[in-house]
Amino acid sequence: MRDARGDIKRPLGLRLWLSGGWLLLLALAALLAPWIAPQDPLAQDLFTSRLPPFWESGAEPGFWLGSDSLGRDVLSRIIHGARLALIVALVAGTLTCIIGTALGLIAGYYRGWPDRIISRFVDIWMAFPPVLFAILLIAVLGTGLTSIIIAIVVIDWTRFARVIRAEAMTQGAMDYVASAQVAGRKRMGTMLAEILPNVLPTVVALLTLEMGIAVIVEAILSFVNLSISTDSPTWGGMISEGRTSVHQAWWVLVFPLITLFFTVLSFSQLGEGLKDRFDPVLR
Amino acid sequence: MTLLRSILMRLLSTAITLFGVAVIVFVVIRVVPGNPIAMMLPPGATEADIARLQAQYGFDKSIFGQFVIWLSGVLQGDFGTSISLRQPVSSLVLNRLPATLELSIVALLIAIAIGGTLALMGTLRRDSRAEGAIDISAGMALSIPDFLWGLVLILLFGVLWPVFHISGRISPALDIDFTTNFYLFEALLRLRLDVLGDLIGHMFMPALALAIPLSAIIAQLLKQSLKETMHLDYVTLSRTHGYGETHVITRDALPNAILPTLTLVGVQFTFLIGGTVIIERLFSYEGLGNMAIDAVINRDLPLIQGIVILFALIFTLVNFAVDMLYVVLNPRLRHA
Amino acid sequence: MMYQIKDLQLSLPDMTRKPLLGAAPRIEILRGLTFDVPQGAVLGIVGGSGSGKSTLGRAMLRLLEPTGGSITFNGQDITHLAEDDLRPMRAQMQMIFQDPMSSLNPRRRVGGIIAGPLHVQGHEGIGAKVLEALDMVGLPRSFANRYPHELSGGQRQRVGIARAIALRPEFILADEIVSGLDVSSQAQVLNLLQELVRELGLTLAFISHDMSVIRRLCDRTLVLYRGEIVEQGPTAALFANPQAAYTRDLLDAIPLPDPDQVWA
Amino acid sequence: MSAYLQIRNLCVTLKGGIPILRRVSLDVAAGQVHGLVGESGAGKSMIGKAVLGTLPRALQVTRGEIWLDGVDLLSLPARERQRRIGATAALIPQDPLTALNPVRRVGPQITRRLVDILGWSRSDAEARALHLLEEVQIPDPARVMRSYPHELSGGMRQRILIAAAFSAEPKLIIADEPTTALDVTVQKQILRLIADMQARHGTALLFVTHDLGVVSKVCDTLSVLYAGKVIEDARMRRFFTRPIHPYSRALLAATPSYEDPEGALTPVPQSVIEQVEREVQDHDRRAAP
Repeated sequence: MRDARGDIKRPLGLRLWLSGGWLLLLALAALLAPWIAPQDPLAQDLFTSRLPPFWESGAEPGFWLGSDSLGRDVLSRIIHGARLALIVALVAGTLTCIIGTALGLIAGYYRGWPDRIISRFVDIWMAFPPVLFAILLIAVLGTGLTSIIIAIVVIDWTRFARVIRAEAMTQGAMDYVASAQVAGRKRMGTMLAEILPNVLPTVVALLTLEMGIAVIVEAILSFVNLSISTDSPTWGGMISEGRTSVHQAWWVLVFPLITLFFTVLSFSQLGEGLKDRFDPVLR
Repeated sequence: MTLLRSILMRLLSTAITLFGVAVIVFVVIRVVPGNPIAMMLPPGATEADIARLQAQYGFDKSIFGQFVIWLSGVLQGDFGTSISLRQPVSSLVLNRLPATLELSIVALLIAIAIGGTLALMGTLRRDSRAEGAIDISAGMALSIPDFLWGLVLILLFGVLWPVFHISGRISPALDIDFTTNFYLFEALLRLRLDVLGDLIGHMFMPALALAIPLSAIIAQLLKQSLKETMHLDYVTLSRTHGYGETHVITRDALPNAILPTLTLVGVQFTFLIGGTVIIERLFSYEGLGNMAIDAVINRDLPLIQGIVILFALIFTLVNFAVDMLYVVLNPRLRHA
Repeated sequence: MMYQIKDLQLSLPDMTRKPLLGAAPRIEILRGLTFDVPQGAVLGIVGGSGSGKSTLGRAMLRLLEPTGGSITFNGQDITHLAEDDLRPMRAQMQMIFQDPMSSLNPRRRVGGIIAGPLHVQGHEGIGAKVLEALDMVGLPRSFANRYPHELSGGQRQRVGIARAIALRPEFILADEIVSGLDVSSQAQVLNLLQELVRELGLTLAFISHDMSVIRRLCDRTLVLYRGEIVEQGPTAALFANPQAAYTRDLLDAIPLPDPDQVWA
Repeated sequence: MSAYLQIRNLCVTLKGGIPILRRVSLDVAAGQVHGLVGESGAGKSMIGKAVLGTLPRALQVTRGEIWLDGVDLLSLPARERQRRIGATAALIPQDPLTALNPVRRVGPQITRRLVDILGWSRSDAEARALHLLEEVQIPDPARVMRSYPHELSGGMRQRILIAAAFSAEPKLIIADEPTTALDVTVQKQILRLIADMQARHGTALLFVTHDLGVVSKVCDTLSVLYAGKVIEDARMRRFFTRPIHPYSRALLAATPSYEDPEGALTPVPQSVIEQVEREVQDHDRRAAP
């Protein structure tokens, strides 16, 4: 597997630059949102409703990407929406990663009863449709940022646990683990010092993938009106509105969709790129 | 003997999993704030009315007591009564199930067709630019979830080039009375090509949206597995016998390379079925998933429970079927 | 005596035949082995695939727990010792593995790999000891900064040896360490091992399927066949006058690089 | 034309121009066994792969001729070349565990090429397979034909592969390290079987191995390779008694032999390696236009 991947010549640098660049841009937009957004994202004005983007006739200056049916500026809402998207991505992604990786490592390396318990929970979790599970949890926890983050962590830890468990099992069968035992290393030490570095590239790739997924989950929850309160702009909420008026004002759907699309793509490509770039074994 | 034993073990494990799902969903939804009974009564209902209904739905008992009642009902095939729709959960759910099943299976077939073709093409042209292109596009396709693909498809085929229906399952104007809810299957059997065309026109986009990530996964895994198999000695031997490249890939490498792909595709197929929840919502397709979201919004506890359990049952059945298929295709296990 | 092994038995559960309820049937890998390893000896353990030679090696280092019999190391019974109690003794018993690709952590540099056991056993002046170990196995000191995949097969196996001797153990087990190597690297590794045994006064158990290599290196030999010792004794005597039929088969089957060998 | 296989100036390079085989020439006559010896990476397996048209995709033949039974394979179009190879040559592979398709029964794996490629009738092919399985001393061949590979031992599978290799009476058989994966006692049986079958059928045999002991048991002639260049061509007995090239002498000195335990085991000395490296460079310089 490694050899085959090593043979494929990929434009590693380009991939990292493009995905990293987009995410950096987004991060800057999120940080500086109040200063760079051309309009107030919440300001409604029926006189400016459904303005098309700047290159079409009937566009108005200041509404570069047009406006929605309530006259709110699409570009400003996208910029403000980046705040929520990135917070969810970073916090939920990291927490999910830490919990899932820890459980996966323990199950895969210690085996025995810890493995049986963790694997049973993974089985049960895998029997839930994740989107339905998320909606259900939000219904229980109530809408809001914390609820979204909790829901993502509760649902998606299995993604890490499953993959890392399998990798830890493979690594655990290697002789360098037996060698650490011969040297007298404790089991916990072997897990952290020998196994963890070997699964780390996978963890990194999964982590950035999970960040993209977190953004999507937030969008899906906004789409079914279960994210956070309606007065903060979210990409999912914009898409939901855009979906209903797609024939009258396509731009309300298209621009947040493109943003979401590139963000999710960048997160996953960033992870793959980092994995290939910084794995000494692959080079 | 071993086969029978492993089947029994699997059934036992499935039962434990389903029980776990039931417990979790039962506990979780009973923590939902808000009184579902209060929502279904007209304003001005008396305390006594509420209490009467509470008793009728068993909400006056402890969670454990409710669970015992519910479970004994389930074991007799009774999943309770929907609060919002006031019909038995089992008939509601079974009416919607065919729509979701048809959508999932069509999506699976599309995914296998696209993914399999790409994998074979990539293997035939391995170590070339064409393979690189397949790798990169598959890598991107699978990192974008079905929800986004659905929106992209709506823009492409619903707005830019409106050839497909963007919502619903069937055009209401069509003159046909179905005896089952398997519309696609029935239209096919009754050779109603007009109806079939209309159904496919509705189903195409949601099914493709669900299929794209899975097809990318199939393309990647199967190609990987094929390439590894192509290095094995028996494939080399077959080449030296004078067989052409296409024959070697499809006849010699493929039957063996499918096995590792199969297990992973099983899990991925359950993810696809899970994806129908939001995709059905997006395309206003009248399946289980769409009903599930309404049930959550309406706090319809018995209905949520029934749907979640049904999904869990489908998932475990899919995994079971995949395992059986694996045994059938692998002579090493068949005779063990 | 460095090792005294009495009636050593080891069986593993056969999970493929596990009944629905109850324990899986066990496969007997080692069926009652009795032998000693004297201080300073070089013991060859030879046998075909499935003879249990690797399992024996791992039991001697207590990577596996025997199901019967006893293992005494330096006068202490280690048969069922817990890992915590074994830990201090590990400094005295080290192992070199068959496949250096699997036994050297791919994400550590050579220096870190050799330093690992020294850290664990709480040594001081680790940097100097690592360089010394590299010197002893004839690798340039600059190799400390390389990753295992940047080395050749013979060089990787030397790193494995360096890691084992860095602790200055009394006993080393070498499990098929030259079977993956070309003859020229094999000759280098064998010569190196011979030198180290002499210089450090090591006791060595050398597992191999290759009678020619055993003959070259070992002063005592033990022949395993399906988990049992069929013959043991001084190497010269065993080769000159093999007693067991299996030993004779093994010797007869070796293709010597000699066109006049009668290979009937 | 006396030799079944004649290789002339065969050059194989990695895409990008790194040479893997450097103008290799050799002959294998009917009824003869020719050994290809060298350390890993010397390119000995690549010669066999080049002849059989199974080189990895990253490698390509850049020049040279491969005459198999009077036809220059490299002058044929690809499809016809592969058919020609299928009809006149056969391979005994290294690893019996991966050389039989695990999802198919053994019988069809032996017979299907006879039917598909050579146009035999099914019953003829089956009779032939049964006969050959008896010839390689497999007990109850009819039952073995119906088994799956995983039901058979490694030695048994290697016997089946030998039978399959001889099934179409090939002119040339290439054996690529056929006993490396086997125990030494099984190796002896298999080597003898290959030698017997080869002698009985009068096939030319190209035998790839890293083991000089094995060479001395089965080969009539041999080529020693280093970095894709033939360092020495010799008749077998002469090679072991009077090796000419210093590298050949060094290889022999590094091979352990239990008959002479006290004799020093000498790794290939640095001076010899430098000498061969120089020769390879000179060779490349002369070959360059």
